[in-house]
Amino acid sequence: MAEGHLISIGLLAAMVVSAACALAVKDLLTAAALFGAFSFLTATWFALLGAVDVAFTEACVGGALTTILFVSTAFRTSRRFD
Amino acid sequence: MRELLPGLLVALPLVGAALVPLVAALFRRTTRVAALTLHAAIFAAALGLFWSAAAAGPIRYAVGGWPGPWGIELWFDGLSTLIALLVAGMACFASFAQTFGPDRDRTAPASTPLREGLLRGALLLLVGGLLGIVATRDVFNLFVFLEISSLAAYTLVASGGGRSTVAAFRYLLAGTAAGSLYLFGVGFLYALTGTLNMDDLAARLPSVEADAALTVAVVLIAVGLSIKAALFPLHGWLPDTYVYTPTPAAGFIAAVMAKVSAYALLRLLGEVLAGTTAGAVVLEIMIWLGVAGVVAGGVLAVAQRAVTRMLAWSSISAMGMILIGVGMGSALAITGALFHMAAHALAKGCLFFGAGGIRALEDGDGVDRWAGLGSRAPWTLAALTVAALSMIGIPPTAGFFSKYYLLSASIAAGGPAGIAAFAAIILSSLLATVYFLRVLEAAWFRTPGDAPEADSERRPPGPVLPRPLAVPVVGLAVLVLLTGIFARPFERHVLPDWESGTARISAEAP
Amino acid sequence: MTDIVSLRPLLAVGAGLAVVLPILLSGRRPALREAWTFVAGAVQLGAALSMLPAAFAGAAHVSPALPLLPGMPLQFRADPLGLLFLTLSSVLWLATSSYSVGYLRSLGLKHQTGYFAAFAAAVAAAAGVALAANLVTFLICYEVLTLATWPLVVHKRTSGVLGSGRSYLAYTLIAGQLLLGAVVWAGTLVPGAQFTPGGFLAGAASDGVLRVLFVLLLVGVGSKAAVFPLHGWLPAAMVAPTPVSALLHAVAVVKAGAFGVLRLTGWVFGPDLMHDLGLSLPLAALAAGTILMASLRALGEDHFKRRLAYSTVSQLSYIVLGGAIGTPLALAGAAFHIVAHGFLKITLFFCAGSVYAATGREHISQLSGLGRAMPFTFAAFGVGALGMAGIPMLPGFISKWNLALGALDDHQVWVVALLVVSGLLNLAYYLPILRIAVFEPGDDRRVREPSAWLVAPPVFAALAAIVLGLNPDAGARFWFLAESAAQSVAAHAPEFLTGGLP
Amino acid sequence: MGAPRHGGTRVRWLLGAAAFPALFLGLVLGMAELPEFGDPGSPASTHVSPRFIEDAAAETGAANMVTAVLADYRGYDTLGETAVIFAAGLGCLVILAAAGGRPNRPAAGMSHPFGSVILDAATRILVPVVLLFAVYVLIHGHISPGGGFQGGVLFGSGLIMMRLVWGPAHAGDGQQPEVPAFGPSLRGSLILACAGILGYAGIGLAAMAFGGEFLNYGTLPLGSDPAHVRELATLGIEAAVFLTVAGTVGVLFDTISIGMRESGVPLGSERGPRE
Amino acid sequence: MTTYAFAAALFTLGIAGMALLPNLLRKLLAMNVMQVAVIVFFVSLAFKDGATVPILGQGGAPQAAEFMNPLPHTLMLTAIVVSVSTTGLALGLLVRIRSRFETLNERRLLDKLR
Repeated sequence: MAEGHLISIGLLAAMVVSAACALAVKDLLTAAALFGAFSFLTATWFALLGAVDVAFTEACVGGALTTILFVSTAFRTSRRFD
Repeated sequence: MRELLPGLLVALPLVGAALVPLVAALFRRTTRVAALTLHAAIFAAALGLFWSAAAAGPIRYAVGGWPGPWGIELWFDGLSTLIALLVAGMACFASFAQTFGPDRDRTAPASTPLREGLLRGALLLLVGGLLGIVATRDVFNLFVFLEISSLAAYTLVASGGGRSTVAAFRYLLAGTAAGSLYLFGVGFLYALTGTLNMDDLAARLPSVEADAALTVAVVLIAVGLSIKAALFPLHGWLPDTYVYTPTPAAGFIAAVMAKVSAYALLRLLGEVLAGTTAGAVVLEIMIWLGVAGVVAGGVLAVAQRAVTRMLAWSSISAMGMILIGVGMGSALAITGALFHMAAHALAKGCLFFGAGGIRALEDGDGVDRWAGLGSRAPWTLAALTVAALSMIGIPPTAGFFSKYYLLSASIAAGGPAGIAAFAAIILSSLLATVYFLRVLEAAWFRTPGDAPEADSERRPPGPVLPRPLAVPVVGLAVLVLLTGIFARPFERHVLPDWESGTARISAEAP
Repeated sequence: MTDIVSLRPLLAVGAGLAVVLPILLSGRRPALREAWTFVAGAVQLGAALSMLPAAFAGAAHVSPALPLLPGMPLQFRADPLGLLFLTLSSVLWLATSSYSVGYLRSLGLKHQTGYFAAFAAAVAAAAGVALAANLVTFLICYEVLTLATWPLVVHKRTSGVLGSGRSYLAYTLIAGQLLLGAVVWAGTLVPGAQFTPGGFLAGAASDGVLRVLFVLLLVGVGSKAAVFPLHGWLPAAMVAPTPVSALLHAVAVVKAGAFGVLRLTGWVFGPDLMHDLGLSLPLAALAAGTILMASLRALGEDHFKRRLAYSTVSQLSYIVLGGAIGTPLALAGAAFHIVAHGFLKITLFFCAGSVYAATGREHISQLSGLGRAMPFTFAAFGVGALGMAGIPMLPGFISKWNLALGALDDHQVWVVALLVVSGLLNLAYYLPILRIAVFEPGDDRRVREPSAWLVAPPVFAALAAIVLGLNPDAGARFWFLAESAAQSVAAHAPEFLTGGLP
Repeated sequence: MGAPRHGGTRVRWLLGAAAFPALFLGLVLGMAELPEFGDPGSPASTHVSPRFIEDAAAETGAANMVTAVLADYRGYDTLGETAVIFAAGLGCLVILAAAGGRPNRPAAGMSHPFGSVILDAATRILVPVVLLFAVYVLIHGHISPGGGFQGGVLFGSGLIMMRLVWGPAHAGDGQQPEVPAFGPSLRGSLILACAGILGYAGIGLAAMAFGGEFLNYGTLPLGSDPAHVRELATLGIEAAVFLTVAGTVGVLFDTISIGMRESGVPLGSERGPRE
Repeated sequence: MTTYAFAAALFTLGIAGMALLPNLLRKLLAMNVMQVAVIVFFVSLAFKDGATVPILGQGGAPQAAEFMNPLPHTLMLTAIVVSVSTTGLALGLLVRIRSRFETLNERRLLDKLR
């Protein structure tokens, strides 16, 4: 996997885009969803780079758990960012 | 015994942090005695380590049996054992103060045995985190324990309910940003040298030619730790945090939290990265930031009406002074910085316990709340007076000597930075005189009657501070006096001899 | 000057401090509390007198060096100048203590325990300043003196008094911090910063640095010595009870400042370094300005104690003037003036206090007719007033005479003129007080002398002044101490000093 | 770094427009001089890590080098890590649950079961698999990717799934606390978390008791072959981490989403006084 | 080099978001992005051309060049756990702030605090 490999760069770019969108969007649930996507993209990129343990952890800890917590906070507070 | 102590020092707080909440959850009884004995045991371990490090030289302890760059090492020399002693000692006082629970502090939510157990667990965790930072010889391990202490601190800050939750969140943001910056810096260092052990780093760094990368690494680490050490431009989180934290935790956090980060800065910039050109430049900048911090802290402290907020700003001024010492790097300057760390920790802890208690019981934080307290509780107020005098730097107390060392170090350093530091320290003592004597004058010489809106019946008669706070206040004041009176023996035997104590300090030190 | 290592200097300084706690603890038994004060006074005086023989023989008691800072121990040395000040403050402390007992009882002031404790601490600090062997010890005792006298100045605790307390602190603590900076600076230039006759800073740094250092040190000690720009706090401190004013003026605070100036000019810089740096003349001019300005200001002052305060401001500048001139005679005169002014000014203050205690009047215009009603008080006042003016047969004359001779040795003729003018000014603002009190008809007959406690101290002080006037070497041989102190400095300043001692 | 002053948004955006590109440029300039991405000769790949790669299996008996480094070479880091997540659990309890937390707005959705047949059936099948997989991940931590953390989180997410679908099973009628269908109450989760930390530190102290340094598994008397002993000890601490993580995930979810309180009283029903 | 640059970009995005976004919850999201950025940077340090996953297969004695560097992976496991812990605690705080002050907008909060 040469460094300039298309998939790696593509994934990285997707990560940055999803992160930027997650921060820009006004609705909390959409932001949580986008952030989940960002985490899973990162997990995939880790797997691509051979960091399987980190990918596993990032997927379930970063992706699933954080997103669940954000969504539940959305339910506890209000969906719109004020 | 010498080889057991390091393990105990780092294990006991974490075991305690799990044990105390467990006992509270299972048996629903107060865990006051259990927590206090644990803190005493930790202090004993720290004292033992200090004694054996002083007597038989630094202790290198490979955790898990793996030495050197592979495993994580703990390193106990004069410097780290001193700070460990300070942290463990203040923790005992803080644990004793924790019985000043929410039942007495009207601002905090109601207390139950479980909540008390959890708060005691959080304090033990905070102490464990700080001792971990002080003991470790591994830069990544330092990050882990930085995060432990920070999380425990956010919990303690937020336990005040209401406004303290907002202060805790802003502290969390600042702390996590600091942690990430530091980690990024560690990443750069790892990329350049391949190791995480401080001694190994110090050995391999001079041979690294990638100057730009090294500079970025040093700057990232310095900025990260400076945020935690509340160095001047990065101190935004400190005032609200110290003011809204409940009293028992505020006394401890105000006394030692920022200082442990200053210790980390000293260890990393003063020793590990001392060989690099970027390190020297950052130290020089730190002197100037310290000078700005000292002046800004003092000026804003004078401008405050509330006593605790005034104390918070005076902490920023004190941290500025400590970092001036760290920045100069000469043996005299570092001795002054360490002496000031000790003196300020004791005095500021005493003042925060006192001021917090008075604020809670007199339900008001203004200077006039202190009017007439001198006559009601002379011994408690005498203790607070001693602590205030130490902050100003009046001779018999420890503050005078630490300022003396810093002043002579800044003259010895010379140059524009030296002169600026000299002037800033003098100015800060003047400002400290103004804002501390204003409080003392109210306490001793003003009767409650002529305090503007104080109506006497709202003021409960009887002692000013309840026992859980009065004991730490008086105890710490006695320590301030002892450190002051026995300043020279304290300086010669307790403070580490910077030159020989560690690998290397910046070359041009006189 | 051989050194005898002994504990007596520590005893002299420690006596006052050791008593502070017992006084605080014996709050409810006034008799015991005053007993503690007198015990401490006696111990301090005893220690001082016991060290005198050694000083007469040219030796000096030195306390063992207590570890304090690297290279700078906490050390006390009873050299002639230090002993002179120590003996004076011990004697006057006893007088003031007995006076305070009477004064506080007659006026029934509250917080007496705090008063006596602070008083003991203040005098102990003054003893420390007197015997300090190096700059750091001097600085420590100096700051403790400031803090110990603060509660005394704000004793009455009204908001007005607190205001003047704040101004007192503003002057003295700011000066204290500058002094701290200067002492640290000197400490780094010359490790140890030990007081050595003839100064230890010669050649320690460039002229410019030494001049800045001199200004910093001068501001530090000068503020307590009430030199012109920094004298504001002294009149404001008159709100304190009279015994405190007596303490401030005669016994400890202001004396410590003047003593500090002498140490600075004689034992830190030394006369010839002062002349080389061209600092003598400006300092002398400053002193002269203070003398004249304070005397004129005193003329226009109707408040009794505030007029005495301005007279102190001007009298102290004689000492500063002596230090500035630097010739042995001038130094001896200045040193002796510490004693002369001590005895004379305390007499005047005791009289003012007695008048206030007996009649509650504080203004000179209200004193008419009191002369006849309180003969002893005003007789003592007369002695004090004349002594201040420098009339022969009283100590004031001896110090002014020597100051004049010393100035002539250094060809400073204008100093003689200054002394004459200031003597006249003294008469101008003291004699009217006597005239109003004795010759103007008084309105009420009932006024009588206050209790014995309040009359004895001024009479004793006046008699002591007369004895000192006649034979300056009476009692503790103050003149010999002043002379040997000046000689020790002169021995190290050979060439420019021509005048020998009589 | 804290919230910027009360200044207008314009000032903040201007400040940002200048500072952050500078930060990015600085980082990139520094990164330019770092060893090339993926270069096998870089210091990181040649100085400390070769030993982990070559000797991990022999010294610690773990095929998965990451777990070997995680649990054995740098076991102290992982203890710290466990303490970090324990601190988060403690914090949430103090802030939200223990007595102080009286949310005065009923939590929407989360605390009431979804209750649809399909979800109910799917959960009945999925949850046991997830929990079993979690234990598998724990046990095979030192052979295949995974370990204490991943297992703990999986176990926790299994619990969360149940909470989401079935909700706290029999909503207590105010007196006796709500006990979820399966899985610990708040107090139970806390005890689980504490047990994990105590287990981990206990193993470390046991190593000291047998004469080694803290966390030096080699000295434990679990058999003759040191690699095998270390492997067993690694499994022990992975289990301890599993407990803490599972407990804390439970605490985090319960306090934040359901807003369960220490006494387990159903929330939102009574209007807590505003402190 | 470009991989590192992406890490730097994410980091800057995160820090900028934390400082500039007015809503506390969005600041928290930005904080997470910042922490992930550091993790991406570390993992990219671990990569070796021509090396496989750092788990021992059945092959002969392991050679350093054959496997990727496991140390950064270990460190990043810790970093991920730290980030989720901090986020969990922060969310707890935000729920509490929201229930107490009814807003998560920074400026309105500061007004209520004054």
